[in-house]
Amino acid sequence: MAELLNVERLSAGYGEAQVLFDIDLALAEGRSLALLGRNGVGKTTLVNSIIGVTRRRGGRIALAGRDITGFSPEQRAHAGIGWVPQERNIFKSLTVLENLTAVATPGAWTTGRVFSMFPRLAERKANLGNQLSGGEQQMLAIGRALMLNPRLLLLDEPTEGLAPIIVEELLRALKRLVREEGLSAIVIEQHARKILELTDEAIVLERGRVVLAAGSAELLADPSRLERHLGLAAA
Amino acid sequence: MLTILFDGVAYGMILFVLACGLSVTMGLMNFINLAHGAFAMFGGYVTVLAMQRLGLPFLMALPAAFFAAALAGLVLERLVYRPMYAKSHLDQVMFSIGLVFMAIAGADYLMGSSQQFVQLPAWLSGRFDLAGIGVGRYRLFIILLCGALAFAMQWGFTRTRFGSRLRAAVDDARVARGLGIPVNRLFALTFAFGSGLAGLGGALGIELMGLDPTFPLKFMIYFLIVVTVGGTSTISGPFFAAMLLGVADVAGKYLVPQLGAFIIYALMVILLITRPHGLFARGRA
Amino acid sequence: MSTDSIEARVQRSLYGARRWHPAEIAFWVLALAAFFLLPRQLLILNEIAILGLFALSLDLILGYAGIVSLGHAAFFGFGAYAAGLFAKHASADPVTGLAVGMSAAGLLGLLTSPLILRGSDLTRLMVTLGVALILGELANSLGGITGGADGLQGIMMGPVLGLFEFDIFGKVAYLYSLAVLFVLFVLARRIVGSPFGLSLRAIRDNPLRASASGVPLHWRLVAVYTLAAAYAGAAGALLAQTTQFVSLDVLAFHRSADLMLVLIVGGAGYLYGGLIGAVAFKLLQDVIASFTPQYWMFWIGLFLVLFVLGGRELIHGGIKAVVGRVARLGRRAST
Amino acid sequence: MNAALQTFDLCKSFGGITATDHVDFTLAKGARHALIGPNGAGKTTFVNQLTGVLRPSSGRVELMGEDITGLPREARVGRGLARTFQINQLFATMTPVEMIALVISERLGRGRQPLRALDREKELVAETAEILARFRLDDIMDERIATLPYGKQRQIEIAAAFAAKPSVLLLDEPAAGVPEAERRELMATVAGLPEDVSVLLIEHDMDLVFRFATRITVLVNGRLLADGTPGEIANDPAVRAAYLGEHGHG
Amino acid sequence: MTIRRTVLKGMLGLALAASVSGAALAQDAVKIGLILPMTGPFASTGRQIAAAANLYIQEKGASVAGKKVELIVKDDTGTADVTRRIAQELIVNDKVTAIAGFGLTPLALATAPLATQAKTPMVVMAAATGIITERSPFIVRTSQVVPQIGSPFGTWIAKQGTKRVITIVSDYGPGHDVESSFSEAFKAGGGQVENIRVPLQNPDFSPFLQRVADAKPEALLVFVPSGVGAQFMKQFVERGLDKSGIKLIGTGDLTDDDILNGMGDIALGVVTAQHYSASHDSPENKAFVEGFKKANPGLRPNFMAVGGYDGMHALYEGLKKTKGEGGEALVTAMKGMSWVSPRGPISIDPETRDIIQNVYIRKVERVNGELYNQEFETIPNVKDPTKAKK
Repeated sequence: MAELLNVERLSAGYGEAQVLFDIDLALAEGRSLALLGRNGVGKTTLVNSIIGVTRRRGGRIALAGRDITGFSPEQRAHAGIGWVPQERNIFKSLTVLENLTAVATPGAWTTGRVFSMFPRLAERKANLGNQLSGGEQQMLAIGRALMLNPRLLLLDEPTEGLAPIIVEELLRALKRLVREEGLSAIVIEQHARKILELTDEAIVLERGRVVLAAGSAELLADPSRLERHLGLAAA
Repeated sequence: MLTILFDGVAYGMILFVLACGLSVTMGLMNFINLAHGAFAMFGGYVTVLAMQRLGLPFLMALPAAFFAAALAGLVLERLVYRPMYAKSHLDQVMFSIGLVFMAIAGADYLMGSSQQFVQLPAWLSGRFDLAGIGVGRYRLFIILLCGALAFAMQWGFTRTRFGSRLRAAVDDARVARGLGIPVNRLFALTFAFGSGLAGLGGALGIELMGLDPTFPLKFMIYFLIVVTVGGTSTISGPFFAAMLLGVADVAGKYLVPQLGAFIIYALMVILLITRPHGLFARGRA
Repeated sequence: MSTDSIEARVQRSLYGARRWHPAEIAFWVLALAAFFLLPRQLLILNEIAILGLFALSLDLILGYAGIVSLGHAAFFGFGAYAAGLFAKHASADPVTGLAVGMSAAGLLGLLTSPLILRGSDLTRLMVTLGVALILGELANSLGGITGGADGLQGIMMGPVLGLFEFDIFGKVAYLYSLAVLFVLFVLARRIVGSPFGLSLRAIRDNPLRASASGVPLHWRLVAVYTLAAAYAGAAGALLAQTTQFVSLDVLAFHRSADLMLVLIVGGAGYLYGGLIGAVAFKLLQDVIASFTPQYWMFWIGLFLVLFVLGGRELIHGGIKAVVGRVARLGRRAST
Repeated sequence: MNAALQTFDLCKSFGGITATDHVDFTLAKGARHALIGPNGAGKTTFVNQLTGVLRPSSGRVELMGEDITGLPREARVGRGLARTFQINQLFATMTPVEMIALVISERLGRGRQPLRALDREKELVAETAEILARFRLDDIMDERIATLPYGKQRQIEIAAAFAAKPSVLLLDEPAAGVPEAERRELMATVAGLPEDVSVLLIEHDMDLVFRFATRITVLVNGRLLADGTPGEIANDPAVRAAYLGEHGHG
Repeated sequence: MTIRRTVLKGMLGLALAASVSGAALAQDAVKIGLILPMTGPFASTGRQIAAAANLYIQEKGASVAGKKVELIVKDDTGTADVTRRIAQELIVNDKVTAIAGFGLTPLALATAPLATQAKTPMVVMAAATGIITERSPFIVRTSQVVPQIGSPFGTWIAKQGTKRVITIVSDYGPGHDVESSFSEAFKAGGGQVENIRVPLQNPDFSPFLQRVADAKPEALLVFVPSGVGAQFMKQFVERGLDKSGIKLIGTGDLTDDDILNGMGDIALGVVTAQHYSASHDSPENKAFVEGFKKANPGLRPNFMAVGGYDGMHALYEGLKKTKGEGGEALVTAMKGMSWVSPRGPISIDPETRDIIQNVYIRKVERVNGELYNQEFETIPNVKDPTKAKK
């Protein structure tokens, strides 16, 4: 199995604050990874560091064997990383369709395919980004990242703050992407169980470090390990 | 009265072409470029030289002005503007005023301090009456040309992929970068295009506003009014702002000449107090 | 750790801002010494002192409260006209005239302060500019009072404090301006170091936290804007009195723009920036203009561009080194 | 009623999105209360309404039984409601001494006085020294705040709120972004706050919440989901669902 | 100890610097300070005068009454306080014998008290508002006084049988002077006049021109700063007013020789009154124009230049009489002086120290492919009518 992403001893943060400390992470082609941990432990910072919008303080990142440490975010995007940012950050003065076409690069993913995956978006094709509901924005953010025809998809809390029915729909779509399409993905999620069913591997971050790395199935089978790191009380 | 409206519209059109490049660069890079007028002056002088020295016809001199100013914008953006984006607004103001000073003295040195003129072709001079409205040929030409430009820009900004990428970059440059949009290159192109437009505006304006080395300073205030009132990040905002100012200025001076120069300033202050983020800014949560 | 010793240290820290640094004393001694050493340059020194006071005024709002203004000449000019008209029609006494100029400009500042409470930097730049432009147009159209474009004629100033008559060499003018500058500077220094001044810096640094710390933003900004306007008015009054003439260009845009350049060159937020900037800017302009009366603007422009592009660090580094050396000397002298 | 801070039917919506949905909340006098909830649950919006950064769409906020819904921010501080921010909001160019002295000088009503000297104010100096000592900031009190390590800045964030002598203190994720080593010191400070100050802690770190709080409120989608003792909350199935993503929440 | 030495060293350095700049003062030189707008919107005024003054020195030699003449040119930066300071420095530091130049009225007015105080002759070479010479007994003017042109022009226009005129002037001192002097004389001659003022900084004249078009007067008198006039004429023609029977008239500023040739055909036929035209037919003027063009390729002398040239002449001749002495003696020497200038015969009124000169009525015509103000009528020896009345 070829190694798609390789992160070595990555340290990063924003401005003065350092958030990540010596992160090591590897992901093989076609595999998916759940990135777990409580709020404020650095999950988003890790994803943002992979796309390159944080301040790197050390370490290296390679994509498909190619060192992309010195790449600008747009170069990383073109190298094959699709990013679904935490706040979704839909371009508010662009229509749904434009949000997709503005970033598109030629490949298997087209607007048609995105619309067939998220039919709600097709209905709202001509609406502006800021006229969408939270769930539609999330679908659009995912569709937008797919338009780059990425080799690796970064999803930052795709189900956050959404109604359960929408969450179900999104999870179904994600499942299709990683299981059927075989797309590599890193997914940040607070709701661990939901996402472990979709992913191959999982890591747990705590205070900017990796404290647990295991197979997703393994963790699902032994909830106590998860509970220890993510649970409500230590008890 | 309609003639006044017509004159005001023509005047507003020129203001728009002069200022709209500034508005987009301000919205895109949050960069206050007071030297925008220097590009306009450059375009004006290119026109004068092209017509007087090279004997180019007026219509040929206009594109020359556009491309010369655009090229100057492209080169300067690369060489000296880039390091300024990260600096404070005050630094940007100071830097661009410095550029204005250099441009003024440079133009004076190269071209002399007196007013420059161009000879319009015969078919553009004079006027004709249309349903009782006196229509100046040159003003009509300006309205048609600038109107077409504004229309094309609005179309390019809202209907093309370049436009949507540009708007995306204005909306959220960080995410746009992360999604593979080459924000810096877009900006360089936009900057060059905006400078080119300023150059074109400068060329068109020789006839109406005159051209001498103090041009960038004399009209800086007008550009800024258009941009602050119209807001950044759209084409239509500065367009309507320029129209409003053009018509209000011309009509005001016609109707109450005693108040002459007050009108435009008073209008600006009132607009900015009531709408601090610009006339057409989208409401913010 | 005893709280007592911490208390002493806190007191010392807070006193630190108020303590006169040896370099400061050196600065003022030099300013006074210039009177004796440069008898031929008193006129430009007078202009520098006035510009310095004007820049000090801008520093109060820009450097200490973070309000940008591109129309500060409004207050300068208003003070100049107020002092000029007062001298012409009421009394030729300079000190009273100065007070009149300051109060008039301060009042104008108070009245226009609501305009600067909202909006972004750009909006503030434009609104302040608009106010100055409107005032300039007013002064032009009220020719009966202001003398319009010909300027306000026939100002005859009495002797300062009834003793010192203004002379053609600018001796009294410079000493008078320097004295006013010094007194107002000491006052500004006091204000900046006061609880009020601290709250201004708080607003500049972080308005959100300032209000969460109990600072009423609006009132403080109104207060400092009024104060700065009065200072600018004082500078204008000094100009009117020492040149015995007021013309429309006291309200002109270039005066506000130059002022901003002066302050940025000197550095905002430590009171001396405006003074140092005034010295640097005037000398630079005078020297270059005497070499090339036609094209001095080019070189000033080039200076500004290079200054922003990286020269500032060099210059400020140099100044810091000099100040440090003076401080060391001062310390050695006091021990 | 023994309430320090209370909201009645508080609502806030942005455009079509409801961020705070009819919240009735009570912070008892002297409480050690935590407010938790997943990201985007509306915690920060809620706090912003308490402190006056945002105006509620409807509903009422009372501090010590007095309606403060329409008061400006600084007036609430004057009445004893202080807060820290999730993202540091400090005076970057000041030193810790100056920042603390500012808060105290405003509380003592000195901020209006342009001619007094800070170091001559006995009360102000004494209180500043006391705060600096309490928050262990005395060794760095003359450094520029912007140059201090992040953990220290966090500490100043709390110290500055505390210097306002609040009767109610809102701590918005005080430990966010703080490295482990400094986190312990920070939480020790929080634990050591005087008992007459009612504290509302907004936090994600459950260790911290359960160690600190005697009462916990859970906010989900802008609505009050649960309110009770730590034990009750830990065993509440709806809360577990909201946090662990177990199916079958109602 | 160390400090004292450092301070001493510093003081010494400063003192040295101060003395060096003063040491250049040569005892037997006559210095003339020329303060002009060299930058900004009126820069062309400064260029013309400086070029003419230099031409004069070049022609007549750089010494007078056995002393070397030194010209110090300074930029007034367009502000009154700077002008005054520069004048003061020239008087106090450079010990100039006379100050000269002064492009704008307020700048001249600001400096006037200084001339009185220092008893330094002040030759006004451009500024044209009437009151200037009344502000100091040391002021001598070699340019023009606005009413000197406006008033006889008003009379002349009335005499041509014109009944209704509208005036458009820039809203500043000289503009007001033109407006009032012309209107008064024109009304005295039986005409009707309406006055419009436009802001000094005015990019677009269309609203004002539209008012004119609505009112349909027989003639439109215009006074705007030199340079802007061309813009005005273009808009006048563009609006078709030239074809509607409204005659465009003005003071010579409108068809300034400096830029006239660049205006093109629109300027043809415009009638103006002025004291100087580059095409004035006299041997003095031919020599002047030729010399000027040779020294300044591409530049044609205008009325500003002739003011500077004659100002230098007045100073030279005055100095010859006083044997190089300045002060009151020099002013007295210049009073009543008369000579033939490139513009024609002129003299300095001994009473008012203002210039007495011919005023010419001209029309723009094409001569040898270039546009010139061709004089066709002369009103001889005009004094400033305002002062003459007093």
